[in-house]
Amino acid sequence: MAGRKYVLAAILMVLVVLSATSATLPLVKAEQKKEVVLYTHGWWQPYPRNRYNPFAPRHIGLTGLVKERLAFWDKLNNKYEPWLAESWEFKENEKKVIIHLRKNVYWHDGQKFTAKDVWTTLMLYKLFNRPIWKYISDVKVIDDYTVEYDVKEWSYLLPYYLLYRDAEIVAPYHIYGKFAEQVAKAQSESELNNIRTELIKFEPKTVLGTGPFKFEKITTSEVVLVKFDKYWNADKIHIDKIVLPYITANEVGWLYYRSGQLDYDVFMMPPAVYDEIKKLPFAEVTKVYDLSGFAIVYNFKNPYLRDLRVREAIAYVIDKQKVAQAAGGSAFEPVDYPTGILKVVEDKWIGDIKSYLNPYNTNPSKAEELLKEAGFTKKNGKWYTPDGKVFKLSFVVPGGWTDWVAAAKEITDELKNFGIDVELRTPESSSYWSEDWYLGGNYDLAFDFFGAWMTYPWAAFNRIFIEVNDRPKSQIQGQDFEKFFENVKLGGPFSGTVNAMQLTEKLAVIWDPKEQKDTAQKLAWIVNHYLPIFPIAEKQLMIYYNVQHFKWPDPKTHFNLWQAAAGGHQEALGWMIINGYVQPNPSYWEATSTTPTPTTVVKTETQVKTETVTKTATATGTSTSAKTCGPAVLVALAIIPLLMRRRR
Amino acid sequence: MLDTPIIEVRDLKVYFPVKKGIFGRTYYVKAVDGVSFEIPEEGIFTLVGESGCGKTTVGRTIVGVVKPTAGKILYKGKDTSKLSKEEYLEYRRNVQIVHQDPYSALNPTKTVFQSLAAPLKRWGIAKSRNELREKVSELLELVGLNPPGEFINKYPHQLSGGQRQRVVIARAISVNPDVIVADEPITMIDVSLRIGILDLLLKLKEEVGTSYLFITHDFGAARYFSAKGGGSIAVMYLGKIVEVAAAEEVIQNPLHPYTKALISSVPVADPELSRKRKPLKLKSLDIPSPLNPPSGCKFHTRCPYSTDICSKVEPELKEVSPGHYVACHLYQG
Amino acid sequence: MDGSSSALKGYMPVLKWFTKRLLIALITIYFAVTLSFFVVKAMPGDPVQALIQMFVSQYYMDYDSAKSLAEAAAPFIPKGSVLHQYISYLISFLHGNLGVSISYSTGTPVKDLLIQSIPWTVLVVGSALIISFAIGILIGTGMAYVHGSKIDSFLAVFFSVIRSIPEYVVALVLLIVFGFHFKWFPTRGAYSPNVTPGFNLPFIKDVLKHAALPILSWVIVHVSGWALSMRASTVTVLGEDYITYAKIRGLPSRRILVSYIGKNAILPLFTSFMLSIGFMFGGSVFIEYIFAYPGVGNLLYQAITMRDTYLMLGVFNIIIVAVVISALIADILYGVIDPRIRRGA
Amino acid sequence: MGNERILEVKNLVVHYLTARGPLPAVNDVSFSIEKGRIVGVVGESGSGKTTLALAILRQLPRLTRIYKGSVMFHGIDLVKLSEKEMNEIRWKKISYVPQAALNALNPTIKIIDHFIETGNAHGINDKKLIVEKAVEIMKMLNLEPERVLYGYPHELSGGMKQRVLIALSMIFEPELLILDEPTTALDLLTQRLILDLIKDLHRRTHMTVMFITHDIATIADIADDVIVMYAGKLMEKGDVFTVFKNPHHPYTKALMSSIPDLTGDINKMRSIPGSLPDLINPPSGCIFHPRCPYAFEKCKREEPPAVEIKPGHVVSCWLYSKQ
Amino acid sequence: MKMAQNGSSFSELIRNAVEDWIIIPGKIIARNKRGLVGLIIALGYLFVGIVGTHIIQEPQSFTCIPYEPPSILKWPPSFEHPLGCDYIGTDILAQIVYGTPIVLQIALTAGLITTIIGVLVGLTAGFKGGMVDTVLTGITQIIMTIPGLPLIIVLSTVIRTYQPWTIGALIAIRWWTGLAMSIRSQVLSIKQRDFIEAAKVLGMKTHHIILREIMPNLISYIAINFVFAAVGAIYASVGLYFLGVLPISTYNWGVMLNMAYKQAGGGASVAALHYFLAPILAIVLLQTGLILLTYALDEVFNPRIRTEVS
Repeated sequence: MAGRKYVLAAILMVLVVLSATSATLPLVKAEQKKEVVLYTHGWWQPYPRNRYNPFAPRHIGLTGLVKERLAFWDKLNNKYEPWLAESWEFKENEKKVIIHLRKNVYWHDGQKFTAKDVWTTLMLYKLFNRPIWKYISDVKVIDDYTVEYDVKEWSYLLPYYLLYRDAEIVAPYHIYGKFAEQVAKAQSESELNNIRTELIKFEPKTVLGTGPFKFEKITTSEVVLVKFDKYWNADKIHIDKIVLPYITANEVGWLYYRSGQLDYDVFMMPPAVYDEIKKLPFAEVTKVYDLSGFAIVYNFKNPYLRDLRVREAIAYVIDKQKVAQAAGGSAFEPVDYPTGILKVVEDKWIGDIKSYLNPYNTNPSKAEELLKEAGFTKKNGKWYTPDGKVFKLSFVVPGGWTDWVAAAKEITDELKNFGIDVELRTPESSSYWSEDWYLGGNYDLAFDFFGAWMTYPWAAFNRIFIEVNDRPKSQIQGQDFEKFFENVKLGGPFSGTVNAMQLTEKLAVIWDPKEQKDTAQKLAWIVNHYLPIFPIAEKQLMIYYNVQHFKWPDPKTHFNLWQAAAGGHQEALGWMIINGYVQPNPSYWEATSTTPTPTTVVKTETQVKTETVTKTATATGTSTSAKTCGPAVLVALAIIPLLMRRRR
Repeated sequence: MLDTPIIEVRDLKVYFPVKKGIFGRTYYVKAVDGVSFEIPEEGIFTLVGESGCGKTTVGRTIVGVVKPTAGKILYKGKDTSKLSKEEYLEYRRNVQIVHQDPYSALNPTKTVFQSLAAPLKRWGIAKSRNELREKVSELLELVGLNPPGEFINKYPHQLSGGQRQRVVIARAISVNPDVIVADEPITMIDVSLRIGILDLLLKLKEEVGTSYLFITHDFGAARYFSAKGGGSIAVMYLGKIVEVAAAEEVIQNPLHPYTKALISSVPVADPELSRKRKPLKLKSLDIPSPLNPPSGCKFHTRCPYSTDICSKVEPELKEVSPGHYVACHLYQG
Repeated sequence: MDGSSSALKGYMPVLKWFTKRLLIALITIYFAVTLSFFVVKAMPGDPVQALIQMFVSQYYMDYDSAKSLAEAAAPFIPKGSVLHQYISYLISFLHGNLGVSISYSTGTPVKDLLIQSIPWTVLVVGSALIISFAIGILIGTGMAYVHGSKIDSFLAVFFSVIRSIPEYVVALVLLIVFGFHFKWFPTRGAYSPNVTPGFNLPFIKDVLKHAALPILSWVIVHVSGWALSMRASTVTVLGEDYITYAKIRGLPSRRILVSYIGKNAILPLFTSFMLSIGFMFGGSVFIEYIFAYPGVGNLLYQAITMRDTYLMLGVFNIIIVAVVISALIADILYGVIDPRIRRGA
Repeated sequence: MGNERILEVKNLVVHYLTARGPLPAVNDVSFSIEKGRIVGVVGESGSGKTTLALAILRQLPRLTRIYKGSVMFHGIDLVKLSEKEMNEIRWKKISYVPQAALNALNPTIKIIDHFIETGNAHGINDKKLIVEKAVEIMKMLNLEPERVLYGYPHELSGGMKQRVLIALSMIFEPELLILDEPTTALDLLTQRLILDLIKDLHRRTHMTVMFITHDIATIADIADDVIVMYAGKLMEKGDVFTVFKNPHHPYTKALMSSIPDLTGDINKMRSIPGSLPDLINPPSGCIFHPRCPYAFEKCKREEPPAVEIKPGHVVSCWLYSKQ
Repeated sequence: MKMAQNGSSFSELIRNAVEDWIIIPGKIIARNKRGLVGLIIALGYLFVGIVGTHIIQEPQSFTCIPYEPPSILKWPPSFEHPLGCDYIGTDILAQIVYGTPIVLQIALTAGLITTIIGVLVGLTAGFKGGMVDTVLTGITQIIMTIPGLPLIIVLSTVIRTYQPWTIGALIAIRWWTGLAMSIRSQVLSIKQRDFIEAAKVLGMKTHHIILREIMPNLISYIAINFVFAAVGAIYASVGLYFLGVLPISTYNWGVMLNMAYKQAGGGASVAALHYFLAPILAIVLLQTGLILLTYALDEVFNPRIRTEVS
């Protein structure tokens, strides 16, 4: 009899509780804001095993905040600044590098940081054949704070690998020492294999590092870090806690931005969102170069695409400006000269040969000319190949990457309008970056990065001529791709023939700036003239930061700090924090801590700030009750007719 | 009659497998358990019995929608189980059925014309559309739906119960059958129209020469139909015929205790008479489960006259006076 | 019924029926598992390849060591012909071993991942199911009471339209409006960092808050279906003689509502309710994806995008088993609830 | 028999509200029932006899309204009573046995609960008392109380269900019992049993009974008075002996000769020509005139008044009107 | 066919067909307000799908100002871009229009295949009974236990399809089961009716019994389920495009939704809200129309209502 009543009561209660608690939530948070908390996103979900082992796939990284490298890499100037290392000596003659470590550094479990830990980490990197071991043959512990590297191959990239790329010290000896010793002693590949398997299965208790913040916990929605009190530079750090909510999608990041729930992040924003976020009184957005962009890759397996004229024609059809706009107007800039050299260093490397370079401004009539020259014919607005078939190309981009997909759609439309039949395919991204699609060369046109996150041009040319994700270009762009660039006839300001692959390798090892420039210019000219790929637009990183909560370094004067966020925004944040560039904004944090009741705090806060804040800010005392009632009233409204019905 | 009967049923048995509850175990219901009778050419044979006695199953077996478990059905002297395919089809066409429920017997989505034209087309009785219309109109007139034009394009829901039953009869006779199994044709019809339907069937017997197996639970209807058409009545109980005789003989002079009980229970539309009557009281009102029928005479559990022999030996159907057969130990001499 | 004469005799057929029903369930599971194995196996994309690419791009390894590492990290990826894989999969399935995930911290047993995710889905979808069922029944009964009226026909159309609005649309709108605009509810995940998981009030409150929007989305979409079926069922019951007769007997309307209309009208909905419970693990992909809720649906989405074959199979099989079991339970319970079946009509 | 009129129906009109307009299911019916008598109401399907019963109980289906008239029960007009007052009378004073019985019991609760809830609904909360009463009545009706009370409806045969319903209607020993086709759809022998039980019950309790049926022979068997209805109209009423010996109304006559019974002359039996009228567009004048062999001009034009040709014997037909 | 020799009967046949299939349904739908609204909406989409692409220019990027909101908020309104423009200045209305035939194709294919398989399996199982029934029911129930949406997601990656027809077929693969089971139970109940037995006794052939006796009683049910299957297919396909699981083809509401949400920021920015809402409204309106249409479909095949109208 009464069962129905109880069900009803239970539902009502659940809803009332839900709405009541939800309304009180912001108040509780406001109260806790006495400790300075910074929000930036993370992408880790807590799953049962191996999240803390730095050698396991999908482990929790947190470089720059929890873990540190030997040096900070100023990407803009290609300079290295001491971090875990205090100083270093590159001895070319002895083929040795000596690194002096910082003293007073502690692991988060309280153990002292020594050279042994560097050795351990590097031995384990050896186990996984990390690139640094292409350049060095051994690592030696000289004393507690000195490490010596025996260099195998002297290269301009040494500092990059030794101090930055493979210099993240993640494995303290007291935990990983046994593995490192095994590696040092190991004789055969099978032994190494066993160690690898063992190491991957190893489950440490927590994420361990030496950085300014200590890993506290991971929940289904967040990772929480707290300030490490024994950090050597702890006095300069004024942030007590960093919370990294789990966000994997841009669109969700924007929503966090809008509501002021993030303090620092780099989600790519389309113009509409960018404009809106910039208008927020508490938000600031600084754009830096991502040091990468996207390019069309021509597959040389396709007989028509082997013809330079066809590649050029396609380049002339594409409107780089529009494609960049489609990919995301505020985040992409069209390439001026498709050479592979990044814009930020364009003047430095190719400033004096620009007149010899082709910008490939959109020119359909030129494209038509080129195609006709190549034997193509146009009938009813459609192009036919010299052997009379419809000129049809497949265009493959990774499905989940909406900016690329949007750009690819625009390119497809442009090519279709021009009369080339292009079929756009969007396989799932994990499948795209595998031998099923791009890496297996299964496409006519595809997208790839160019620039490769380094201002020194070697990385870009390496990706163009040598390998992508350690797969040779012959696998990606056709068996005879290399043949095309073995004997390249130079033109413009240069003459003679060169081997593009050899030039690229040369660029890696030479230290002489003049020689570097000459080599890079030749390679840039080759790319620009022979179009192995066609770079279209460069990406820009939009760094969002909350100026209401924190004070940040001025982008005008400290551009290099912001530019460092390219390829590692958390690391840049860590660097800014330990150097005291990020300070809590007293007007925000002190106001909160001095006022007794949190409710009024939020109120005054919203009144002081602009009107936009009032609308979106956290709940005020008066609106709380109204919100509590909201859902309850809705439910009640739905039930009233029923109750009335029954009474009859 | 000297002619071979048009239908002869010999020792027919029909058992149905039945699942009891959801918990498995298959039992067999002996719906018809050894029934023999014949329908004379242009004659009437009536089966009377309470619900569940198996009378409908007999009818459905004769028209061929239920397969007999044992026994034979002879059509014009020929065993129907041994007919060639064409002969069997011919037999099926010649034996038609009129169902109890005129609401369920007509496809609600088809007009009267569509319902009647389909069998005519199937058997090539009428071919062109005009021919079909003519023939259908003829049929409707024959069953008393006048004028046919008023009914031909109507859907079943636009007709009254009596009119529907007439359409059903028209459909049954459309293929010129020899025999019609009339399975409770008036039970669902309004009281005031029932005799009309019976009269129509009798009229068809006269005019077209149809024979009937008339199945009913209503002694009044059985009497009316059989007596007017000169047929006999058989009373069924739990899958068996317990008494057969000419119509009036069964009504006026029932011999089997079961028949007696039934007939004495029928209400009479005469207040004085009905108040004087003393219905035969049975030992029990519960019909035994057909899954587990009593031994011996199936009626012995309820029969006020039962003796020891009744529970042991099953009485056979014997002629006790000319044309009057009873299956009861009381009359076995 | 003479079952009482011998207790054992009475239960034998039940036992027999149960065995038969169980056998059918097992056969169904077998075929469904087999079917999904081959479908998933037919998916393009080698899981080892996906792993290699991850190593190369995220950890800067060279291809060969990435390959050996991938193979080392994934010793569980069976080699050999598909048939061989199938058999070994079946055998380990029988042992309760669902294989190992390659996408989530490679090497984590799928079982562990499922054990982590299932409670969240049960919480969200389970309570949403119960809430929507309860509300749906209330609304449906109300509509049946006024069936034929303007309100009823309006509501009938309204609910059919609501029912056809895709759940991702509802979830998105709720997320944007209540999560970000009004900030009434948290938008992602299952609980906040400032609470300690366990049986304590702040944690429970926090979990409920996080579950609110996913539950609400589900309820909005599904309540209409229940309301409409309940309406139909109640209208049928309202036309039954026993309702009229109960009214004539002067039974109080509450009694008629509960034990006459309620009981008899809910019975036919019961089976589909049980089946919905079975399907709840597979039915929440969109909602869990949108709210980043760490349930089975999200796990499945991740598994598919990462080509995590065994994780996918694990989720599929959990759903299949859940569906079959809930159908089995529905059959048994139906027998218990409905006397007509319990006592063999 | 006493002359106290326990129920008086006056000019009762009940409408079904259909999409095509109101349908008078009961049209201007007046009669009275004397205490202790069995009154049989006979009519074909659609004659409005069940509607009449439900109207007396004020428990009409949806979209059905009492349009006009009164139902006086002990001098109180039931039509005007509030729902609460009506509930006092319903079941305690007037109870009802529904037609068919197949589906009148809740399939999901036990028989005993039907008794208990009915008792509870009318203020008797003593379970034991109700069960005792139920057992007593059931014994009177030849039912085994132990077996029946603790079973579910689907476990009972049709005859048993019908008897349970009668028992249920008797627990308050009502003054007036309305039986709506209690024997239809039952086997002949069960029909006979139910009729005998009702007679027996009547003899013992002297309650007043209104017996509704389509079978005129059953009326002859059980009733003291008879009311003949056709298409919502009262055609003829009177003492059962008088009416059956000497039916006056052409419809009554035709109805009697259309029943194939066991005693009558089969050659005199014939059906009534034509079919039932459409009640939304009824024929003008006497509603039976299209099927009446005696119909004359006036029948088509004017509705015949009810004429009492003998005390207690009323006929609505122009043949007997003095006008 | 046979009737050709008689000219008058042939024209009569045509007249009857027109009467049965156009005039009477038309009258019924016209009587039913909901149905009429539904039909108008459905026909509107059909018109847009068939004719729209010939009237409206193919969507072109950079033909209007990016993020231009719907003209209705502006004065004077812009007739050129009634629904505004997306993030690269493509007319949204044109995208909706060019997406319509694709969505309709998916819906139609899914509806047809679901209906055909469902009806075939259900009819066969219900009509034949016995072993055939056991086997078919068994298969259907096994397929039913496999979760629907996940199966479609996996299959779509297996088949890697870009054709709307194939996507429709893919969606139908799992969805026919429910229809098959309910058709089966309906056939079982129709089989019990006396007119089927009468047809058998009259010697009617099996195809006549199935097509002429059973089918007309199922047709409204089938028609309604066809619409529901179509509605479900729209929902599923758009959802899968939104999840990004189906390969992106040029114009499709799901792709629009995906792009609007992820690329243009429709969920986060007011400027792009119209782009986000346009496909949602297109879906919801079409679904509403189709659902309303089912109310009329039920009546179109009901002989009671047919006779009331004619």
